[in-house]
Amino acid sequence: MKSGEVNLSVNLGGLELRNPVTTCSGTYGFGEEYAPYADPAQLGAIAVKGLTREVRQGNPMPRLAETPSGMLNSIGLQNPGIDEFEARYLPELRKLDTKVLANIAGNSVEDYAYVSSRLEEAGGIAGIEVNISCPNVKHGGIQFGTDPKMAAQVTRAVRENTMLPVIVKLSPNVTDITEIARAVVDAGADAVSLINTILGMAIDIRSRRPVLANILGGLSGPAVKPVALRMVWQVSQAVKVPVLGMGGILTATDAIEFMLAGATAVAVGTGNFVNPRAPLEIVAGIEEYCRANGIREVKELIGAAWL
Amino acid sequence: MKSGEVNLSVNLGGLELRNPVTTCSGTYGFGEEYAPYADPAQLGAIAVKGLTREVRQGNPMPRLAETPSGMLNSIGLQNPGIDEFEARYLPELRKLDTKVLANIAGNSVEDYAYVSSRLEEAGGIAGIEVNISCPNVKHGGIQFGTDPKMAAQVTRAVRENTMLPVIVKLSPNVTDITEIARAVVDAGADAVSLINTILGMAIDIRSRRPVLANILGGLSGPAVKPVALRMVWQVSQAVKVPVLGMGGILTATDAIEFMLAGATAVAVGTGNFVNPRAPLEIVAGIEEYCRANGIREVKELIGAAWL
Amino acid sequence: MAELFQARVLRNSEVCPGIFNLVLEEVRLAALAQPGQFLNIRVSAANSPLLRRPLSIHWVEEGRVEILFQVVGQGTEILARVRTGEMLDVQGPLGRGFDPDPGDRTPVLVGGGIGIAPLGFLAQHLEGRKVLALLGARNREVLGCSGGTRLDGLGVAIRAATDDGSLGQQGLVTELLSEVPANGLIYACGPGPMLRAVARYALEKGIRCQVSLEEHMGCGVGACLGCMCRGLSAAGESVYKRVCADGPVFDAREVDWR
Amino acid sequence: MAELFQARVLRNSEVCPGIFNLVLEEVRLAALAQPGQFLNIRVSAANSPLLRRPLSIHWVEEGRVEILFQVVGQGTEILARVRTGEMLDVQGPLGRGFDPDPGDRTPVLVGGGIGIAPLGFLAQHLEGRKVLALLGARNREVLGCSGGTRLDGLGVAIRAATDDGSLGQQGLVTELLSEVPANGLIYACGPGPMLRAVARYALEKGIRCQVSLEEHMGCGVGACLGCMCRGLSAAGESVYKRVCADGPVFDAREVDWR
Ligand SMILES: Cc1cc2nc3c(=O)[nH]c(=O)nc-3n(C[C@H](O)[C@H](O)[C@H](O)COP(=O)(O)OP(=O)(O)OC[C@H]3O[C@@H](n4cnc5c(N)ncnc54)[C@H](O)[C@@H]3O)c2cc1C
Ligand SMILES: Cc1cc2nc3c(=O)[nH]c(=O)nc-3n(C[C@H](O)[C@H](O)[C@H](O)COP(=O)(O)OP(=O)(O)OC[C@H]3O[C@@H](n4cnc5c(N)ncnc54)[C@H](O)[C@@H]3O)c2cc1C
Ligand SMILES: Cc1cc2nc3c(=O)[nH]c(=O)nc-3n(C[C@H](O)[C@H](O)[C@H](O)COP(=O)(O)O)c2cc1C
Ligand SMILES: Cc1cc2nc3c(=O)[nH]c(=O)nc-3n(C[C@H](O)[C@H](O)[C@H](O)COP(=O)(O)O)c2cc1C
Ligand code: FES
Ligand code: FES
Repeated sequence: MKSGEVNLSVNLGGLELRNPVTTCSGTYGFGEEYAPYADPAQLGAIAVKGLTREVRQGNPMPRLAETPSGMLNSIGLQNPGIDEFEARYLPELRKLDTKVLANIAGNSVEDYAYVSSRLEEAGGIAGIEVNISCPNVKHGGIQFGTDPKMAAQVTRAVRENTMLPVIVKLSPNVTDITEIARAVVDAGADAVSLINTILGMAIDIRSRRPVLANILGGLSGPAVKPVALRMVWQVSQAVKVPVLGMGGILTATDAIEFMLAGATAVAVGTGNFVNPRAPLEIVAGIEEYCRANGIREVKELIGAAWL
Repeated sequence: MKSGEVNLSVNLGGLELRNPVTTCSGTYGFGEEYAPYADPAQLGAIAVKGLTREVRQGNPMPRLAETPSGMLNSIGLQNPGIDEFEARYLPELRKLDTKVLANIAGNSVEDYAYVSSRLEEAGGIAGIEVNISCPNVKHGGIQFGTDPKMAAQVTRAVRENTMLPVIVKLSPNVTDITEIARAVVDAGADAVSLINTILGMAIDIRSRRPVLANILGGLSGPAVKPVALRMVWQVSQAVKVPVLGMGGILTATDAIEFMLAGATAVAVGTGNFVNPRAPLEIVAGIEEYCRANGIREVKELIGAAWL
Repeated sequence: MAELFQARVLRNSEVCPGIFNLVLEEVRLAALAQPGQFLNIRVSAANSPLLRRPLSIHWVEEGRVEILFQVVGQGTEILARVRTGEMLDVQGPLGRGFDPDPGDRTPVLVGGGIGIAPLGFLAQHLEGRKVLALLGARNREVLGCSGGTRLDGLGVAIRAATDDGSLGQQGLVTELLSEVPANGLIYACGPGPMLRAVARYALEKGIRCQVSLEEHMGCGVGACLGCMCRGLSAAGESVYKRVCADGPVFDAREVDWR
Repeated sequence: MAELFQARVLRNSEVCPGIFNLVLEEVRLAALAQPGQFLNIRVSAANSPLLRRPLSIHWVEEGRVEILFQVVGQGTEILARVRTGEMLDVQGPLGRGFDPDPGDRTPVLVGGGIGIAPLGFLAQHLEGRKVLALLGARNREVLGCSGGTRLDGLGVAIRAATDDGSLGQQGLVTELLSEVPANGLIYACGPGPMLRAVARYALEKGIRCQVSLEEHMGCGVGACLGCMCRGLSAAGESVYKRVCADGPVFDAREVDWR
């Protein structure tokens, strides 16, 4: 490393990332949509849209509503299913010079196990993010994420079916997120990611009906940042595994706040919609911050605000 | 009622309000601070700053941080205590031609009981809002609001010590807010109010320390509106008592959304800071909406989005 | 391929009450743009309003890209206050546009209200051909400033329908559909009910038809799956398609109109 | 009594890099305003930035109210773009200002940087009296455009200290405090450390002193208890006081400087 250079690499539960900036599942498609704006090869990793065993059509429209400094979505895990993912998307993903996190969900513990083993076999995936926190589906999803026992069960099933790093994605819609975090870590998670969206809704006063066809949706964007930051702060001090922090990150300042709160890496979600170059600008901004503050290793930022 | 006139009155758990617009405790001082901008006599009710048995100095400074479309506060229930409240503030409040809701908190069930009976005796208070959800104090506060048994215990204690309408204020920092709502209703609450602030934090990347001296604070303002609306929607359908809805209300449109979601009345909090005339404009806006839509009784709006 | 631009505002003028013509100087964007594509514009550097606003490309000339927009809410209100010389954060050009080569068919533009706007850019590509336009709007003024005047300037033959009869016949633009020749190719943009009626008519008569759909958008690039419309798969099944990336322009036969 | 105004912007000009002079036309506000009071300005109709920005009244003349502000963040950046003719949502005048009657004492204004701004309005009230001002700033230019020039125009005797020595002596304004006469009455506004040093000096020498404090604000009217400073109760105990409503101006003896 040359003098003045900053070492941006971090280790996220066995996953060596060239820098701590990744993207959020469901906001980054299958890695190609934002490639014209920011080369995925310059990011630590990318996470692709949530995958299930079967093809899913997702929820009826409308699925989006803008809110103050945020948005609600009720996509409902629309995805091509593991078969088509492997056949059509994975070959393209393999060509990208970056680590790919597959985000998985299911209706049952068996679904999670099945998709994990398929991904393990397929190759080309750097890690599995286990979504036990999707607020937009009837079965599984958020239920797995609010009950520590079920969360542990799902984690164990994935753990047993893959050698890949397992990152469990936690729901913010709980009284005590550290309880769930501890449960999934005890069950073998290599890292945890948080937060998924916060359950919310919007109403159209003209039609006098909920805006979203699904009634409830998940809140994301800068509006949720203070809540996400608090949960990263709590969880990173409660468990020994690294935390992938997300929720409202739009700028390098946001990302640095998450690292200082205890995140080992961060993910940009809704921020991509607002500024498609946000992930790259964040990498550059973190580097600049480190340089300006005489920090040689970005790792030093992790949890630096704890005391 | 003249033709074309709208009946704005609502009944909030025995409390007859001339219109459904009130103010949030802790954002409206003791009723005088905003009087130059909006005559309290034109509001359904006002809620005053949270009261405790003893004088409280509150938390150290800084106590505030602005966030995207919201703010964090960690005031920590600074208040003059029930004695000085009665001696100094209550006489002034009695002069206002509006219903006054006293908001109470305590370290123990006995504290709640004591303050309730004092307020009952003192007279001049229209109803008691029981804060079991303050995220900014070490003892009591949020603990009472996250455990259904403790929430019920506090409610019962207040219920037994006053004939006044009892409104229990719920915390959004729970997995299932309807569970707590049911518990306090079973314990005798005449109404519930929600939401209190969502636990959050902010970090200063220059000092690399949390912005708030208390580290964690409560998020309020438009950012939280989708979450508040969702909880009002859920709670109002889960319990039989009326709901006082709050969280991010700034305009008549916001307020109407809350009523359509199931709120019988609404409260303006952080919105006062942004627009001190917001409560009055909301009263006018609701009336106009009713008139434009041929609605003669504002009550018809309550829960109109349920189906 | 879409890019992000900091585009200089050359002019932003209210062409009739509530409708603005925004002219951007951005040579590269002008070179990339295809008729029917749209821009995703960040209206404010603040966190609220958060999302970009999708707006169709209305006109491209000499390195300048123009849009026509109607003020309907917070985002377009902010956009209306943008002034000459300011830089605007513009993403685009996005989406699949019209197929601007009608072959030997007669191009027929069908536009309703502000939906006329993107037909201007399309007509630029069709210059030299005999083009018919069936246009509908509230009144003469709105029809003109939504793009009608520009179509007229290009020599497009215009048949109009207005709500108040101030131009053409009184009524809906769909009442003019019988004027579409059998070998016509309809390019339609406008409110949902209009598009549905146009598409149904075309499908019934066996006339080729491309429609530009609208949906609220999250990303505008196909990543979020928030802007779906009901389309038909090759096998004729109803499937979701992304308005932003698979459209906004679809062949009427690709859409499930049920 | 404070009110809400939709005040017309007469002018908003950058008087030196990063410092703006905003002139509002609002006769009633001008009539109500007292030196040391502040305005709470809503910088955007959007939801973000959400809170109003507290800014001191710098000058009042012929129904016009002026402020001087430094661009330091998102809110002041937006305010810097406000243009002549726009209406601004202004709440005020707020807070307890300076006691502008020094009796038989010699008024001494002590200002640091943009903290000089409110001293202008105070000096207007002191016109006709012999006033001394001890002013500190980064350099000559900032000192002048933060209000120094205006004080000079009122005939105030100015002693300056600048970081770079471009005006007066090089160093801190607090190094000039020995110039305060024993019968002086200090009116101080500026950064926290400066105020503390001034207050300590005054308390030590038994010189009367009023200080204008700053704190982040929620409501600006005394309702939220977010802007507390450490004050002293009548009994000498340390108690929280509201900067917005009990201040922003306090007698140095009312503040707990420990
Ligand atoms: C592909 C495409 C092309 C368009 N081209 C034009 C055009 O050329 N001229 C024009 O005037 N309008 C056009 N629109 C509509 C335009 O995007 C909306 O009017 C605009 O987004 C409204 O924003 P607002 O903040 O003023 O309204 P608000 O109602 O306050 O917006 C709230 C949210 O809803 C979204 N929204 C509201 N209405 C629409 C809508 N009709 N379509 C999509 N999103 C909407 C906004 O983007 C925002 O996220 C187009 C829409 C699409 C999808
Ligand atoms: C009574 C009073 C009078 C003031 N008078 C002046 C004046 O005449 N000229 C001038 O240039 N500045 C003055 N200030 C400071 C001014 O309020 C802040 O510079 C301004 O609020 C910064 O806003 P921002 O959005 O640009 O900065 P940001 O840092 O982005 O603001 C973030 C948040 O912090 C608050 N904040 C940041 N800095 C301060 C500060 N120093 N004081 C209070 N709140 C702050 C903002 O209001 C906002 O809520 C005064 C402050 C107070 C309390
Ligand atoms: C449109 C959309 C779709 C999403 N889909 C998924 C998903 O498939 N799987 C998942 O784990 N999280 C999903 N999320 C949640 C995000 O990955 C992320 O946790 C959340 O949006 C908070 O981050 P942000 O505020 O940066 O967007 C989705 C979010 C959005 C906005
Ligand atoms: C500065 C501040 C102080 C508050 N103090 C109290 C309090 O004393 N008691 C209470 O029950 N809620 C208190 N709250 C919560 C509000 O009453 C309200 O529930 C919350 O702010 C959500 O509404 P809003 O978004 O409209 O502000 C306080 C909120 C703020 C912002
Ligand atoms: S707007 Fe995101 S997929 Fe179309
Ligand atoms: S800012 Fe609210 S009490 Fe001072």
